[in-house]
Amino acid sequence: MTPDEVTEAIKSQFDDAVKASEIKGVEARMDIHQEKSYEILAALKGMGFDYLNCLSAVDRIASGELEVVYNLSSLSQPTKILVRVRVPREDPIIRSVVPLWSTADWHEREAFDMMGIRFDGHPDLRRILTSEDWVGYPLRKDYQDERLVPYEPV
Amino acid sequence: MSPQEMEIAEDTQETMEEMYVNMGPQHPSTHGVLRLLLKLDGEVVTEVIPYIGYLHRCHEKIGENRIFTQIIPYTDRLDYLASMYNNFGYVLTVERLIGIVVPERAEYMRVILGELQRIASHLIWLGTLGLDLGNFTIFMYAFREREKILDLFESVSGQRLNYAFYRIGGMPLDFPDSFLADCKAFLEWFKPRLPEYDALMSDNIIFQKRVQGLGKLDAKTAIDYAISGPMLRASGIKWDLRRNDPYSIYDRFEFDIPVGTSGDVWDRYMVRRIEMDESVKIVEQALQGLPPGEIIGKLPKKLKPPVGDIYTRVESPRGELGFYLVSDGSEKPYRYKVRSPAFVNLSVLPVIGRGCLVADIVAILGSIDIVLGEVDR
Amino acid sequence: MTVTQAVFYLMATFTVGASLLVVLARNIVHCAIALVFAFFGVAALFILLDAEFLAATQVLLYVGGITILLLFAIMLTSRISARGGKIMNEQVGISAVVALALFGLMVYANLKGFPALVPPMLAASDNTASLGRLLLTTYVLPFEVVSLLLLAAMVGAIVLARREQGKD
Amino acid sequence: MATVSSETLMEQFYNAFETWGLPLFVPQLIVMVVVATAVLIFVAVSVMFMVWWERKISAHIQVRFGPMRVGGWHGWAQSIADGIKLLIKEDIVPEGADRLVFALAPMVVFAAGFAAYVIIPFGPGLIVSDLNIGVLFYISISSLTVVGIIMAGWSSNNKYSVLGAIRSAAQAVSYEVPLVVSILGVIMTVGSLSMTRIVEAQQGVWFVIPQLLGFLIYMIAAIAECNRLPFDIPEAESELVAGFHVEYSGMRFAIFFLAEYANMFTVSAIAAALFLGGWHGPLLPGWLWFLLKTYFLIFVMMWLRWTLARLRVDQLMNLGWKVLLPLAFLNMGITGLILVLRG
Repeated sequence: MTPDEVTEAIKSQFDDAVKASEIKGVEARMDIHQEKSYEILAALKGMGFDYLNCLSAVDRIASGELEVVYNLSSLSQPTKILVRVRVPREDPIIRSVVPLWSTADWHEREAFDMMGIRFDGHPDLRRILTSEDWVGYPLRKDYQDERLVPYEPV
Repeated sequence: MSPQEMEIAEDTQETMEEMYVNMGPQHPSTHGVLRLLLKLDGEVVTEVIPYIGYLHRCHEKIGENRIFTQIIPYTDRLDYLASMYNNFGYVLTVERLIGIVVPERAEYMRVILGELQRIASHLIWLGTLGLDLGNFTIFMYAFREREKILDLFESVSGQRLNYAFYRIGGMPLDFPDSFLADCKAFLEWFKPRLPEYDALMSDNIIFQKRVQGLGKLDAKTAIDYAISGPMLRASGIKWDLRRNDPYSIYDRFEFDIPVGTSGDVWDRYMVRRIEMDESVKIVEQALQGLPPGEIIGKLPKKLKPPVGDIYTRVESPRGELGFYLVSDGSEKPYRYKVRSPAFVNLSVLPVIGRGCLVADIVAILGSIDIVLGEVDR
Repeated sequence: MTVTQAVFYLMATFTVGASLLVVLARNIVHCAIALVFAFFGVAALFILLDAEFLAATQVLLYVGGITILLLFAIMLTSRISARGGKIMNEQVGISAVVALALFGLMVYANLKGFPALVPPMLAASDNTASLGRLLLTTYVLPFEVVSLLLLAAMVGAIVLARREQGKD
Repeated sequence: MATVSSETLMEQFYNAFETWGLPLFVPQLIVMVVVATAVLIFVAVSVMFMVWWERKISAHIQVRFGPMRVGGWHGWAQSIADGIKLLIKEDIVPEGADRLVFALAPMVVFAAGFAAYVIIPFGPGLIVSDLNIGVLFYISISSLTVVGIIMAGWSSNNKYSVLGAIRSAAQAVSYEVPLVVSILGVIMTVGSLSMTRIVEAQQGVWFVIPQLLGFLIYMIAAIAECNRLPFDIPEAESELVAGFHVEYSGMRFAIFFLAEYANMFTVSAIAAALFLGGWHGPLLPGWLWFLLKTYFLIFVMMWLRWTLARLRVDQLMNLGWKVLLPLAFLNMGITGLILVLRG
């Protein structure tokens, strides 16, 4: 499937859930709504994108949102997919994709650990890189740690 | 048993038939500071729970506070056994984000150094796998060869482990005059060494019996867990980013992609073992075709990528090394995320490690080939 | 006093002491280890009686085999080894009577029942050979019966252990 | 080591004490202490040599040099330096350890290893005590080592050491059986358990030729008894860190180390006596031949260690029970059959 076909297929199936789409080379990029994210990702998996390369979280502090980015690809076709989902910063809950791709397990734990995004339906959502009693989400742009000494130029 | 331990035993209903053993974070076979909580039934491992993060050093947060060129030395510390390849992946990502054309000669240099690094990395893996299985001698042999590669790297970059040698847009220094001859001499010397490893490891019946049929990972599970690199190929999937999603100039070289059948430790061993042969081939071809010319492309005074994001992946010695960069148009990345192959490959350990013996956990872990610097970032 | 006598009293004290420890120690692993020393002391006494073969067999079987299996079993059930168990229970009176009676019986038997055993054995140059000959001629039937019994016990143990595994 | 070789000297020695009016056990005790000291010194020196030798062999197998500096010539004094270092190190007893058993364990292991030297026939008459149950004595005394190992593993209050001890016990029990049965062929041929008699019986043909199978089984089982690669599962450092002696340091660790190498010497010496003709050999003096054969076998053990990988526990058990033991019984049966047919 070419990127155009993928975009068309998703758009026709979940018309109002796709906020924006773009084609960049072999990569189809989509911004989608949080409510339908799981269904759209499941549909993409059904199209043969069974390889979840990466799951990243980005802090869009300007708009008060957190962004979850899924990089999908397939081992049988050159097309790649990039899906962005935004969740509100105050209550960042999104459906977990672990049932679709097991590899999302650790990626989602990392996103939870670093950005505080809660993944609904994750089998074992614990902190992964920081210690269990860590306070705060270090990769958020407004993260402050009172132990950090502010830098003063000499 | 101490009183506290008694209490824990009471709490967890622990008996000697089913006990918890902490392997690591200080343990000779966890290749760093990995901690595995093993639930044992006698000698049989019924559950493996990895605990990572002992080497976490906020790599991504640091990246957000550095300009694009300053990140290069930090990438060295990711997979410190394949620093050249981390540089490679990172500069490739930035170049694609900005749209910089890299001169021909620099591309060849990158491939030569990258493939030598792959050999060096696989040598370390070979040696440590040998150590895990009790074969000390292969460790010394592998390190002997690796030293020679490090000598080559030192002559090029002045460093032996953390090179920070690739630059956005090309390479900072040309090869020294003696490099080509040295590198050819090394390859000639290295090629007869590979059968020596076979004699010590592949042909050894004890080694074969130890690893065959161990830690099997079928292709479906491998894709489900997004396993990459030699581990994926051992599971029978012919997938190599150098061939299937070519970057740099890898489409110009002839090389085979070794593939396993059952995805056990033996297959992973054989895939990496043959990959060393293939890397030698690539280096030879690249040395042959090395063109003269510029080594660094035209760069703007200040590196300010356009607003946007990009995910780029390269085939590092451990698998798919991906960088996800988000730019807000400033000199620093807005978000800098590393998709490390070892992190993803390690996540399958609870699946393939279940039901084997303690000694096998060590072998399986060795065959995953993790580097904690990359897992914990 | 000759060296032999000195060694005898030394080893006898050692054996009795170790045996007492077996009975009186609170920690069961200590009991098992004391048992090793008790068996060892008995082996030394055998040597003093010129029964070298018996001594070596004693060490081989009791120390090298039985106590090791005992320790093995104790370590596999860590809950026993960690806890100091009771060394006395309400049946202490009865067992004391039984033990004393047994002791008396043994003393009587030694003095009266088997007079042939009282004079020391001749310092035969190789009592191993005579032992072997006796086992395979005069006492061949009891020997074989005991072997068969042990074999049956072993098979039984295997069957029991297997069935339990099948249930899981 | 000199009780039999110079009997007249001994008699004079005893007579001298008698004339001084001292009871007999005084000179007997003196002789015992002297002999024990001599054996102890021999063990210590031999172990130090073996440690240095092993380091050199492993180094040369691994294309390096090994110790080169201490003492000058090829680092010959390295083991002495290491020994001194171990002696002056801090003695650490882990918290929660069973102190008495913890302290007793290395002694048991060492005593067992040391006692086995009693029956090693270094040369004609050069034997501490020519027991007529010599071989049996060795077999029974060597099983004591396991008790020490279990004590060490249990008392350390560490799960890794307990695992190591359990593995060790299982391994020792499993490999002692083929070890014993493999020797039976020799014993049946000679008709005696005495080490001297066995060596004397090899005047013409060494037993390694008629008893080749027995020799191979013995060597494999002996390596397993010594806990050396490829059978070093009780102390597998990449799995159990170091097995039963993980919590030991300093002097106590040194004793375990000493016992391990002393055991290696013992099993090789027994093999040399039982299968390789003991002190028999042309030109050179007997004791030299004996030592040469012993050290050759030790060399083979080192060679194997630095070339092979480690077996897994279940493979080890399978090898012991399903391969070595039936073969050892086969060897015994064939030997018995031949002896009967020959009359």
